[in-house]
Amino acid sequence: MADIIATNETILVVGGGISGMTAALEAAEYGKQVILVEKEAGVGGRVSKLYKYFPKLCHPTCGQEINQRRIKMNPNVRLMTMTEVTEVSGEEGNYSVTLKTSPRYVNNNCTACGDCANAVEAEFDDEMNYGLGKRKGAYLPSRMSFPQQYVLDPRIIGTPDANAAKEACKYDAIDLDMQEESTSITVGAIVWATGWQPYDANKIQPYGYDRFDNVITSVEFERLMDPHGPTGGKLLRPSDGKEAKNIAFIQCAGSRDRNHLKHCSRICCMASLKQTTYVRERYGDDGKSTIYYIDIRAIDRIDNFFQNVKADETVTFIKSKVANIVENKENKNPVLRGVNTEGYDRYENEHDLVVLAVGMQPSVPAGDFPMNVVVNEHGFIEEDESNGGIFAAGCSADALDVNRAVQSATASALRAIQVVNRVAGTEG
Amino acid sequence: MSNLNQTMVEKYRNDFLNEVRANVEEGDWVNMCMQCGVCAGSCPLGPYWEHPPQEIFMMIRAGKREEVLTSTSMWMCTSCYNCIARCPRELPITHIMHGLAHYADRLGLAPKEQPTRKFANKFWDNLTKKGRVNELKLGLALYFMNGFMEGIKVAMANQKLGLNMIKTKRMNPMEIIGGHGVKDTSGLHAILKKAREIELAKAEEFKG
Amino acid sequence: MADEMKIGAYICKGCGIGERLDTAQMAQIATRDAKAAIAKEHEFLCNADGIKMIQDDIDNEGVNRVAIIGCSRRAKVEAFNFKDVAITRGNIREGVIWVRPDTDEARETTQDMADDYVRMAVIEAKFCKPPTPNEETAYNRHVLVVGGGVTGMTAAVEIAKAGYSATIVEKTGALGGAAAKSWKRIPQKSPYADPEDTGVADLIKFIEDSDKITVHLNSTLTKTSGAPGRFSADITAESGSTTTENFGAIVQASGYTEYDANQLPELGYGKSDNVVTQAELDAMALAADGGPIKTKDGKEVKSVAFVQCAGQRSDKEGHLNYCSGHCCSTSVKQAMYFKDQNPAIDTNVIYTDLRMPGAGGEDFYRSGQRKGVTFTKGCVTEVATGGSELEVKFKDLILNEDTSEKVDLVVLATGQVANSGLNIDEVGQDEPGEWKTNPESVLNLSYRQGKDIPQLTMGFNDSHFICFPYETRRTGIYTAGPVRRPMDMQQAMEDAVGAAMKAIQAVENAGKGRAAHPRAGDLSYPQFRREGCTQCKRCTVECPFGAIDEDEQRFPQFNEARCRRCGTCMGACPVRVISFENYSVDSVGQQIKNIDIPDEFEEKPRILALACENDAYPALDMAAMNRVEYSAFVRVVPVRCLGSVNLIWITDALNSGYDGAVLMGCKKGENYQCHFVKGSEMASVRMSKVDDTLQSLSLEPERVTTHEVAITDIERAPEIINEMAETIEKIGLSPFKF
Amino acid sequence: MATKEYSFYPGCSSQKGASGSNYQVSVDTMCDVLDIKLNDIPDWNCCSASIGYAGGGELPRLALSARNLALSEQANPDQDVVATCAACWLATRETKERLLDDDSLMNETNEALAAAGLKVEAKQDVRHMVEVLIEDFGYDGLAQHVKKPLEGIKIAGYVGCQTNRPFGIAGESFENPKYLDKLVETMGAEPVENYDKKVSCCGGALAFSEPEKSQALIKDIIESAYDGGAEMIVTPCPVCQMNVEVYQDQINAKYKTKFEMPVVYYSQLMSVAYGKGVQESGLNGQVIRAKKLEDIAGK
Repeated sequence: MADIIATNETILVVGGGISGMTAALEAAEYGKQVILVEKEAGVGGRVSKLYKYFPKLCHPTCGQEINQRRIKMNPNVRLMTMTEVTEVSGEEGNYSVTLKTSPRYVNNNCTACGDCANAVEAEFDDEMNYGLGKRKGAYLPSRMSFPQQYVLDPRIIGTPDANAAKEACKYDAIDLDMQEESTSITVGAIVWATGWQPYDANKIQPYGYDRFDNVITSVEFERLMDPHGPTGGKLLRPSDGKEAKNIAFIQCAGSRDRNHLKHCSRICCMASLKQTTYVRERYGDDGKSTIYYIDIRAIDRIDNFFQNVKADETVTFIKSKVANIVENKENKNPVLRGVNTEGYDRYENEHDLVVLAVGMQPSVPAGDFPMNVVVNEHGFIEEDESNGGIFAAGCSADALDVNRAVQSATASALRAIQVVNRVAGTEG
Repeated sequence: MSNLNQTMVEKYRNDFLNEVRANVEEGDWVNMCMQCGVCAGSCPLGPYWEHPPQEIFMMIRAGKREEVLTSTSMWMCTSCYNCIARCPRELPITHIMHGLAHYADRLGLAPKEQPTRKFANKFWDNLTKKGRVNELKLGLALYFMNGFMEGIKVAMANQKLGLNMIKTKRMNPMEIIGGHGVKDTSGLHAILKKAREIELAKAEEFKG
Repeated sequence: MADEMKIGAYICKGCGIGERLDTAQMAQIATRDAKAAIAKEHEFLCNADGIKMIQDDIDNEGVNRVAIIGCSRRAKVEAFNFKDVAITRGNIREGVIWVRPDTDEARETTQDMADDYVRMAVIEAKFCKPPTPNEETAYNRHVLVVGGGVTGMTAAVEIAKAGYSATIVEKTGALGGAAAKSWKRIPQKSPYADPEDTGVADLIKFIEDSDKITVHLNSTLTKTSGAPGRFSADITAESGSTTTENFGAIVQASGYTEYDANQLPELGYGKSDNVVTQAELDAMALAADGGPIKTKDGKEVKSVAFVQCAGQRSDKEGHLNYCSGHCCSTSVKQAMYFKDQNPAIDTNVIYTDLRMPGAGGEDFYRSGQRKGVTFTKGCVTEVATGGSELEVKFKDLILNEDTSEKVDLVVLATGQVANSGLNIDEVGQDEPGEWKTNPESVLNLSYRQGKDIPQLTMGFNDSHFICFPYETRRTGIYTAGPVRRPMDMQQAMEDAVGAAMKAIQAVENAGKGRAAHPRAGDLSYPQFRREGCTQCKRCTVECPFGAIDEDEQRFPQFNEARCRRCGTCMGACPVRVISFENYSVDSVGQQIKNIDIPDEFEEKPRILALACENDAYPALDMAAMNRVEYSAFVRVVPVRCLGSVNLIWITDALNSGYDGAVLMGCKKGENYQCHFVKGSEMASVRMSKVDDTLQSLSLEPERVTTHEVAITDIERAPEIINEMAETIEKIGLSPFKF
Repeated sequence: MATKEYSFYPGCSSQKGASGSNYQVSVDTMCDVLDIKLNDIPDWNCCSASIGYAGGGELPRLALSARNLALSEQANPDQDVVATCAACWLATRETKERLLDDDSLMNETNEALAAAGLKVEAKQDVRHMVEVLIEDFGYDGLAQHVKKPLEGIKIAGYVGCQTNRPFGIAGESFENPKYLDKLVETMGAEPVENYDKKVSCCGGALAFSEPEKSQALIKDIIESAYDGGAEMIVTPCPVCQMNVEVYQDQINAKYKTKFEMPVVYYSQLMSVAYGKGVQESGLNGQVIRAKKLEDIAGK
């Protein structure tokens, strides 16, 4: 990585999800030098695993294609994948940052021809599908992967598979001797966009995610609809691969709950409303969706999306935090127990499949930031003078939907630009 | 209407929420409920609740004093702590239910014939008398709490149970005379008396 | 760079291409048929050695047009990145060998396919000049901010902090907008427990102290014209005096007007002074200055009910059919005004869904409850104003009963109505030379398509794109705050920063003649042969970005800095006088014409596929990665947007013996996904006219089809091609084979 | 000198001739093997369980447990307070935490205790015997003493409520705690996997006042143990033990069931596995004899 040119007029963007890409691109298209680091093998982040966006029901890959082209076309952006920030020191206008790059075992010669994957035997859980499917030990993380370069799973290094892959490659693209590299760079400002992860559903014990096959999470449900997903786009339930037609959506699964995440994750209501349209998309009037909620938070003008879903007679709303789930031993159907608090009705409802609308947890645990920033009790970075030239973007700053995350990222790009412009003395 | 009840009605007029906050164990928490109903769904005796906890909280906010305090609902609590464990807002629901029951009983509004109300009182009297529970007397008291004839019936119904317990040395007929207790009963009673006084004084001072 | 064109064609043999195809023959075709000066094969074109080979030819042989024949234009872009030359790509990997079976029967047709892609790439190169920025670029670091509320002030401050200057035009007599009339704001910092100072004073102070920000109060825009880098705005004061200033970009922060509560008589507004809106309550609190809040008749308020969604989230005539987002938090804030001053005051919030999202929202909600604010899930039906107290009648949705509450004061959470000016879909523009300022308009743009920014929905000037909230249909003009979408102050302030970012970016782009999103950095721009123009106006009307005006003689006036390079004008022009240096009627048309059309006896039909480069084309690429097969008879040409497709391409294709054509564009309609807004819409309208052409050639209508293809349609996109192949098999080859 | 000493709060049911006296017998035996010394809190009083609330207000009830803590601090300072009864443990630990959490409550309580010349600091940890076993000895440590593995017995671990909520043991989940199952395994017997009534309520004190309602709950608890193939139920709580064991004939009479499910304490399993006899293991205290255990104990 010797060829990285970075100065205190350079902006470092940490995280290659939609927020990080946006911040990097807005700054670069303005004319700044940007280094974009992503710890995974490619950019795209959380949204690249979604089937559709609310409320437009368009496909995230569409915007991803545009953003990836923007990166390809823009000489100001230097993308470093499989890279993490390990240390940050210095102050606004002059940070020295240590980066750790894990070996990809594949170099730029890779043409993404796929011969290595064919040669490799070993299979592992597919991260792209939250482990619902398998992928090879040499793999292209997704069809949209950028950089369009294969990766070798470190677990095959030292096994015959590794050599098989190397031999299969005609372009000398596989380098089994790659080592972890550490790089030190100087930058003037940092945009922190490490995003979020789904809350660990195993911790929501009353819902038995760890005990019942047919209780899954909302992010997993997105993969079921995806044509590249583990079921090729069919709504098949895990226990028996049968079509799930009567689906329960449980809101605030891990959010607004002192036992889990105290904050409201904002996106989950809209996500579940959106997912009821998936059920309709697949089954028409034969599908049945039931949403168990505390408050439906379909904010501002997208409230009309909620109104439309409400008008759909295949969708039922029950104001209730489900008390617990038990499994019908005969058919493995989850049975939901609780009370509808709008007029006290006790229910015991059986469904084919339960989708937990899991909450948004900041990817970086409060204690683990490699730099000093003000973090609130929920783990989000607060806007604060003392953060100096470090600015949070997207879901590092708050639980945000995609639109607001990109807004936040655009704003953080300006804040970073203000810093490096001061450094450059070009502020007027 | 009991004098105490009279005073309270006058003192809080129609601000039942504040009356609860002042006089009921953990009553301050009532307002933190967000009506998710997880408590109602989690209670083992749920189906027997005329008004489940979260509804009671709503009724308190709505000022339904009479309906709440005369309800049998709070007396359904088995102290299983399911509601507390699951409440997303950290409400000590079990304690609030105990507190409401206690307050209702103090005011003389609790349903006289509610069996748990009777038993809970017997239990308290039994344990405070000597500082330790006398299971035999408690058992008998329980049988006879609905009057002598009723008591005989219940006792007969439970005869086998009683004999079993005696046979396995898990009940001692001799407990009827003397039985277990603490040595320093006077000290214990002094403590309880003082605690009571402090509690009432505190409720007096409450200022929203 | 050299004026004389010199095309180099470079054919890659890697990724199995060498094994599957006769690349030597392809090299020959490149030089012999397509007239490339140089044609070279390489074992592995994208590696260092291959790149060097090409660079050497550029440096030493004077090659200035490079045709890369290998993988898709979406692959290895970083590698094939040569300065100051035009680059085209012939897609024989994803486009040919990956979608064709490796069998003897298939070999010939697969080779034909590859040969044609060589021809097309080289011909395209021939008609692509390396773009150079147009001369009329203007650089102006001065940004116009319309509106002096918190959003506008924040935008100006952030612009100044970035080193640019800003001018705020505010129609009222003071800065601060709605916030200045508020006592406190919803907290923006952890622990999100108490209302905060509005921060208005600090903003005003910064503005007063800054030498980069000027303010025009009691002023409006009476005319705004020009383009990014050279906007000119007439700023007219109440007095009537007008100053004209030039700007590089514009931020529109014209804010909102509170919904007119007089439309809610059932809620007692107008009948009793003690029924007020949230804005009015904040004014009362401001007056009370921390002391007890008093009703109009001077009585201290002892009990207050907040009615959420008053005239909102409702289909009733005159109501708002949306949620204003901030009102729940605002009511909690206002309830705290009372509780913090005197805990004994009874404050009840009556809501249907309590909407306080995010980390701060839930904390603030809890804080409100802790302070004793009560919340009732209910629907308010009426506020009775007869008695001494107000009676709020509502259905308690939890206790499931109709009930009522007596209070001293009722606060209605009415919503935000965007100050977005004219709806230009309803109010047309004055004819050229007949300009009239419209007092209803915010910007009074002189743009041919209308005086304000097109509205998206519900009167808001929002972007239509989830991934691109600052996508604007008026390049260099960015809306921020409640005019874009209903929002609270924190969001509005952040929104202002984002808009400021886009504004200074537009300034820089305009200065360098670069396109803005989504073709960011593109230097090409529409060039127009005036003498050929018939003044049909189609380009002016169809441009999704209102970039084209009309001059006095009704000729189109292209404003390059407003243009987003989608080519819709090029597709619209019936006389084909509009083109880009690197994308023109010819650069595509000649590719179509120059493929090899086998005569009818060969039984080899030809299908033209025009695919949107952002969705359909990637979908075909990914299909290839999955090795989905499709017909060897298709020739796929990526287009910037289906809107850029000129009918001539189809007619030429049919005339020159193609047997069918498929057009693949983005979703259109209300939830359109076309990133050039109307492109696919326009295309489908134009294609409806193609039937006439087909009739005139006495060809079957099935030979030309238009489809909406999403980037995820990896199975469907190939199917569309195969279906056309089947259709042709059914109806037979075209008679136009020569 | 014993390996471990604790300040012991026996609780009413453990007393001679009381409903949990056989529990106490087996606890003594178990502690003997593990070389645990239990120092009784002198003159301890009832905790009022969680049913004293009708007569006793908040502070009086807290004062009861506070008195025990105060006495413990006097007699057995720097020892953890250990209880075997779930209710005792819960009431005492709750009191400790609430006093430490709320200064005014602490002051008021001490004001009350002062009436008997007592003072409480509530510094000692308050633990359930099972916690002591798991945390201070560990499953391996407990396994070391096994002489007669309880082979071939399938046992349902019925955790119940108050040893599980709100505090719980060894950081296990409220919905599916595994410590009893692990103990059962450690003693060489076979636990019932996913026993789904593991943590449901037996009615607690309402077994007395609301027998019908409670017995309906108890019926499900036993039924699902049978469904899981259990031959006996093991529990850490005297209320659970009594409720689930002694009403079985009444339930049989009412629901026409044929329940005869022994319900024993973990300490009884351990005493037997540790090679002790029927008496020492308190098995003679079973209303429904645990024959399989008696056989092993008899060998």
